[in-house]
Amino acid sequence: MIIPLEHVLLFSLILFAIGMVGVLTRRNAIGILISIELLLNAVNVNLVCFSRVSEDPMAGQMFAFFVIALAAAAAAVGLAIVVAIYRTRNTVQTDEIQLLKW
Amino acid sequence: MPQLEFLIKCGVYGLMGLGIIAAVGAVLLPNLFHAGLALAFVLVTIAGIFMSVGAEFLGMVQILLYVGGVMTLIIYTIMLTGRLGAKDVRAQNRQGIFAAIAAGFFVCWIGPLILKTGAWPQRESDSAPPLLSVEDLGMSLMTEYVFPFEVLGVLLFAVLIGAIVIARQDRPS
Amino acid sequence: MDQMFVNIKAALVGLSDKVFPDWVGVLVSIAVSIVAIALLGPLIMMYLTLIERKVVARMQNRIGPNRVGKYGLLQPLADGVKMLIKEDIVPRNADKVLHLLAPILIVAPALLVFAVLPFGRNMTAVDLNVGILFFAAISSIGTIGIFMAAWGSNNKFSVLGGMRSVAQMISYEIPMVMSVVPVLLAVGSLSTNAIVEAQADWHWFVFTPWGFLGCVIFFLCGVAECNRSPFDLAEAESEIIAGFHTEYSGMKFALFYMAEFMSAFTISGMTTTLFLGGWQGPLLPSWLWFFLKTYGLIFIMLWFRATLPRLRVDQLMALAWKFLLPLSLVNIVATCIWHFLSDEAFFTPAAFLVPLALLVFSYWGLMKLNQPYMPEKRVYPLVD
Amino acid sequence: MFFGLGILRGMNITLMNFIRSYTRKRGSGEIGALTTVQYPEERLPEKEKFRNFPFLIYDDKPEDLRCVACDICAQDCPPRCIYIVKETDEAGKPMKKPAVFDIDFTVCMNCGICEEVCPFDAIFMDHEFEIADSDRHDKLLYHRDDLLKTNEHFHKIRPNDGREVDTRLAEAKEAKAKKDEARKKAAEAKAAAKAKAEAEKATEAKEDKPPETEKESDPQ
Amino acid sequence: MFEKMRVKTKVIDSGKSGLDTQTLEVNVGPQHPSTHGVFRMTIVLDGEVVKSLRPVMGYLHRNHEQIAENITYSASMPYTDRLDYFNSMSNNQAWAMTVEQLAEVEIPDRAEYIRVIMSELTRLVNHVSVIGFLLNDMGAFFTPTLFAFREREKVLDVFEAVSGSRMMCNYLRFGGVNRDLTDDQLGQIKKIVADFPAFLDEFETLLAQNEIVCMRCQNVGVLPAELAINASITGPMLRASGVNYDIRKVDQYSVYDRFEFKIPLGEKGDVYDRYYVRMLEMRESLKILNQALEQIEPGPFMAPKVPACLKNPRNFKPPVGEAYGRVEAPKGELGFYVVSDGSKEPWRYHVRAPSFINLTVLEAMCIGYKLADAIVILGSIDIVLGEVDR
Repeated sequence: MIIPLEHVLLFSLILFAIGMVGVLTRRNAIGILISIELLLNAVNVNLVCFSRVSEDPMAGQMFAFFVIALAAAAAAVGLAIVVAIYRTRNTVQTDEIQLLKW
Repeated sequence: MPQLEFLIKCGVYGLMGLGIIAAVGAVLLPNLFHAGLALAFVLVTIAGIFMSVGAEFLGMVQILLYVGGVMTLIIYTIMLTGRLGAKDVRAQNRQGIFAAIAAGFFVCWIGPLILKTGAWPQRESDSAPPLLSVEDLGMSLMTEYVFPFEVLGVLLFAVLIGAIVIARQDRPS
Repeated sequence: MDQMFVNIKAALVGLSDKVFPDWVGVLVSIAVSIVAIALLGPLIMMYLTLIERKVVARMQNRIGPNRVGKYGLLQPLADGVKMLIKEDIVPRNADKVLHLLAPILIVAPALLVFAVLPFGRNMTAVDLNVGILFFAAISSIGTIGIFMAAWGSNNKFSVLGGMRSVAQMISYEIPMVMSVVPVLLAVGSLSTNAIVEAQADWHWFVFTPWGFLGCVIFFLCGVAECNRSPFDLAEAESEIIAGFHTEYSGMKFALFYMAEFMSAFTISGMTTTLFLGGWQGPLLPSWLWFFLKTYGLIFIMLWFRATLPRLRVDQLMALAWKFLLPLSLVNIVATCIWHFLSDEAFFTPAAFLVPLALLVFSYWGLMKLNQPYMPEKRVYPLVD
Repeated sequence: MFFGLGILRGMNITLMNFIRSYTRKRGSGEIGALTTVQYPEERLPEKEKFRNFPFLIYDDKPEDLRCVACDICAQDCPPRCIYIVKETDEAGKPMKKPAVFDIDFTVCMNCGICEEVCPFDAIFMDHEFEIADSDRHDKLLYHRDDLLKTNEHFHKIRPNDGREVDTRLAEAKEAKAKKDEARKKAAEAKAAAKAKAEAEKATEAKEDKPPETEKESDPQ
Repeated sequence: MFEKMRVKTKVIDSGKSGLDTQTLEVNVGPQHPSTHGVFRMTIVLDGEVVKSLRPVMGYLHRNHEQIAENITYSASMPYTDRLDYFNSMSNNQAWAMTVEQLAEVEIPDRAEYIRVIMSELTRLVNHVSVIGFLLNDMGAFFTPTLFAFREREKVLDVFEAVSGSRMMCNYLRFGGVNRDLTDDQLGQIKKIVADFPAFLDEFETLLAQNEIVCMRCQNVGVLPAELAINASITGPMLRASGVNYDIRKVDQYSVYDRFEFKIPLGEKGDVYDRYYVRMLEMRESLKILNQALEQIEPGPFMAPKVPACLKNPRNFKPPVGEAYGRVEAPKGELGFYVVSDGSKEPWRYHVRAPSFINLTVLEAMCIGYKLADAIVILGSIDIVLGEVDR
């Protein structure tokens, strides 16, 4: 490994923290989705770096591969919902979408 | 070639630094379009880190899938939902302080844990495991991980149809 | 003669080894490759504009630029100077940041792809073993640049053009990647060098049925990817003025222009690598073969531009989703049959005919399915 | 019969044009030949009947130009771009020569009507078309001296028109000359007849009243 | 504290789906690469589909009819060249025929034949250029246009040799033509007519069966026959909708009754029919030209100045009355309506411009099609702004 494992883990930790802040503070639904992508990518970095140092390198990369695919799926459905909401509520601000049934 | 090692190390640390700055940008920028582009930059830096660690295939898939696919989706939605960057709309709600405290607590708790545990399964000492080539990934995908691969296929198919049905404009009902 | 450029590079590295410590040699070799590509890209682009104007002119019974320089050879320089002098206008309430970043984000991928093109025997800048995937990934980044250009210029026409061209780029990316899969099946590796080596002594993939169809699909999708002739919807002058680069002028517009022509070269280069045997060729040096084949394909692109009218938006999408994508999937099946039937000999007749029959049948079937787009025969009565 | 055939046939046409542009001679008018004429160096052959802006014609000296300032062309010119002022001799009597003859080339649409209606063959359409200029108002307003051109120039650009006009003028001159002599002869005959009549009257008057004869001087 | 955070939500009637891409009003023209001159269309787009289209004209209005009422009859002949500047010979012929009808002037046969030859040559030039521009709007980067212009140059050289100017011919006079056709000019015309079919075949193989052209043109901008008749459309557009109406056959004016030629009719009246009907019309014109070139024989090319009004061409005062002469111009029925009060200038002078009237159905044809189709449909109507705005 070119750089010691701890540094990469710290990097992904900070990335995860930033993503968490984003999810909690963003008012715009798409902003939240962007932060969720950040979280998933932080996790991916961990997986890949661990696969580099573990006995079974295949597991880490495969897991990261599946995480990327699923993130794409999540983003697709999430954004479809956002578009549907925008069409009916004419807004994507999360704190304006509170009624369970309209 | 220790000097080259040093150069690559600088490169990787540089990438990480840029990644963090871009991530902060993605979270805090008021104009959503700029936030989306900052996220694209984060994804490219992470692909760079993957490649520096030797997972070239994964880095390329990351760029192809994330930057090519998901980013386009995000920007399309931003364009469709139009009224972005409207100055009066506050981008962040008032939970800023609480979120910062929570994240800070999280980092201060986990960070030292990482640093304290010295004995990571360091295989570095004896022999660096052979770089995974695309053939091994392909073979394992088809042999060891074939079940999740097929389930993933079915799932993506369902997502495809679901997204279209949800976002369709001329709803028959 | 064949290894001319490789020897030059080796000499340079040797020169630096004499003076500097050994690790600097590695840096120098990287630097030489980078400088070569950084010069090659714009140079090719400049003279591609001239070649295009001369060839299209000859097809229209006129001569084309011959005033600036001997046969118009200095015309690209004149164009370059003109672009530099032109004032660079930014619309008032446009998004300055996006407006500035967009051309950069479109030119960078176009230039990056040169790294993976095998110009000659061991003359590939970076021999990645995920070469083709690198090509697909980098060419998908260009989409974001078009988004930024469309959204940054804050003008009705450019948003319309931006939406159209992004939809086109995405729907042609998938058949393009799918049409590369048969080559990977036949070669078994993603690296561009391995692909070219596998096509030694006339084993070019274009002579196999699936190879020919794959080449046609890949080339068509490539032409659509860089917004050229029959698919140049994004900058359809006759409709929305110039699509996403309406609000650009001066050097930024020249960057868009450069990106288009460089991606035209890379698409032709990649088609030669994948299907026409890259730099494989009997007598001439390897890099000359590569350039001959690539410029042959570029001639075809110019030929398209001089002859074919433009497709409409919905026909464009229909062609990609309902015609090219199913065809490329069937092409993968045909490659498996070919692989299964051909017992090591490249040109076994059985392995040639069965996939050919399958492909011709599927082509005919798809034509029947897309009936509304087929030209209908008309009878014109001549009455008194 | 299959989807791409029409496109291929169309592309074959442009390819043929591309190849023929090298094989066939430039400007030969065949299907594939090039048609470019490198303008400043090569020029298309000029047609005799080509008409561009008018010019006034004079035979030998620029002063006695054919135009007699009859103002017919000015009235008949559709866009009214000709302005004529007659020349007046010292006594203030207008002469048959234009002092001012302006044609505004920005207004003239070179339709050639002035050439047709001019009874004195004084104005013709020129072949000179490179008259672009920097200023519209005074540079392109041609005055009398800028419009003057010799008869040789007319013959050079329009040979058989020139010949035809010259023959017509020559006949007109002879006809006029003959008419003059006829008139002169008739005048002399009339004068002579009158003189004879005077003479007889004078003789018989002399017999009855001698002094009148000395007054009359014989008409020359 | 949390109360403040709660933002009142606005309930929107969810009947109208929130996200109908708001209709986009786009201004195509007057300064636009493909509107054949200064013509503006205000198009309301819903996404790509044209919702409504409002043509805006008048940018090239030069007060042609008022000018004609202040100058003499023969002085307005050069102005008719500027109406439809693509075919000045048929404009001249229409104006000459109107005044000859007013002043009952007989024209010698040779002048009639020269007029027929010249107007058929302009028909060739016009149709070829129109198809070139139509393909240019569809994106075929100037190749068909330049092929068309290569042939057009030859015909324009003949016009220049005969009349003195390539486009602004001003060649016809009341009672005949300005100058006679010399033999080598006739030879030149024979040569052009001889090798025109070869060019037409090349043009047809380039375009007629081209799949992209068919996809872009077939079933686009359909003009039903009865709408065409009600909107008094004339020319190739009318015949493309299947209505058999050609003034050369209806009026049998000039010497057209001595030639036998056919009239091509379309069936659906879409852009492809309008394109192909023009191709077939060109072949018919070639037939007429061949027959005319055989039947022409030497003779006077200008009527002897017998009738009272033509005694002295300068003060040509036609008798009081009105006249309407019409001609099958390449764009449709070009008519001149003139009312004379016996003086040197016409009292009332009006031009029935085919392009202007053919434009009225542009909106009816474009609704429901895409923006790219609207441009192609405009191209297929074949308008020239000089004639539309007069």
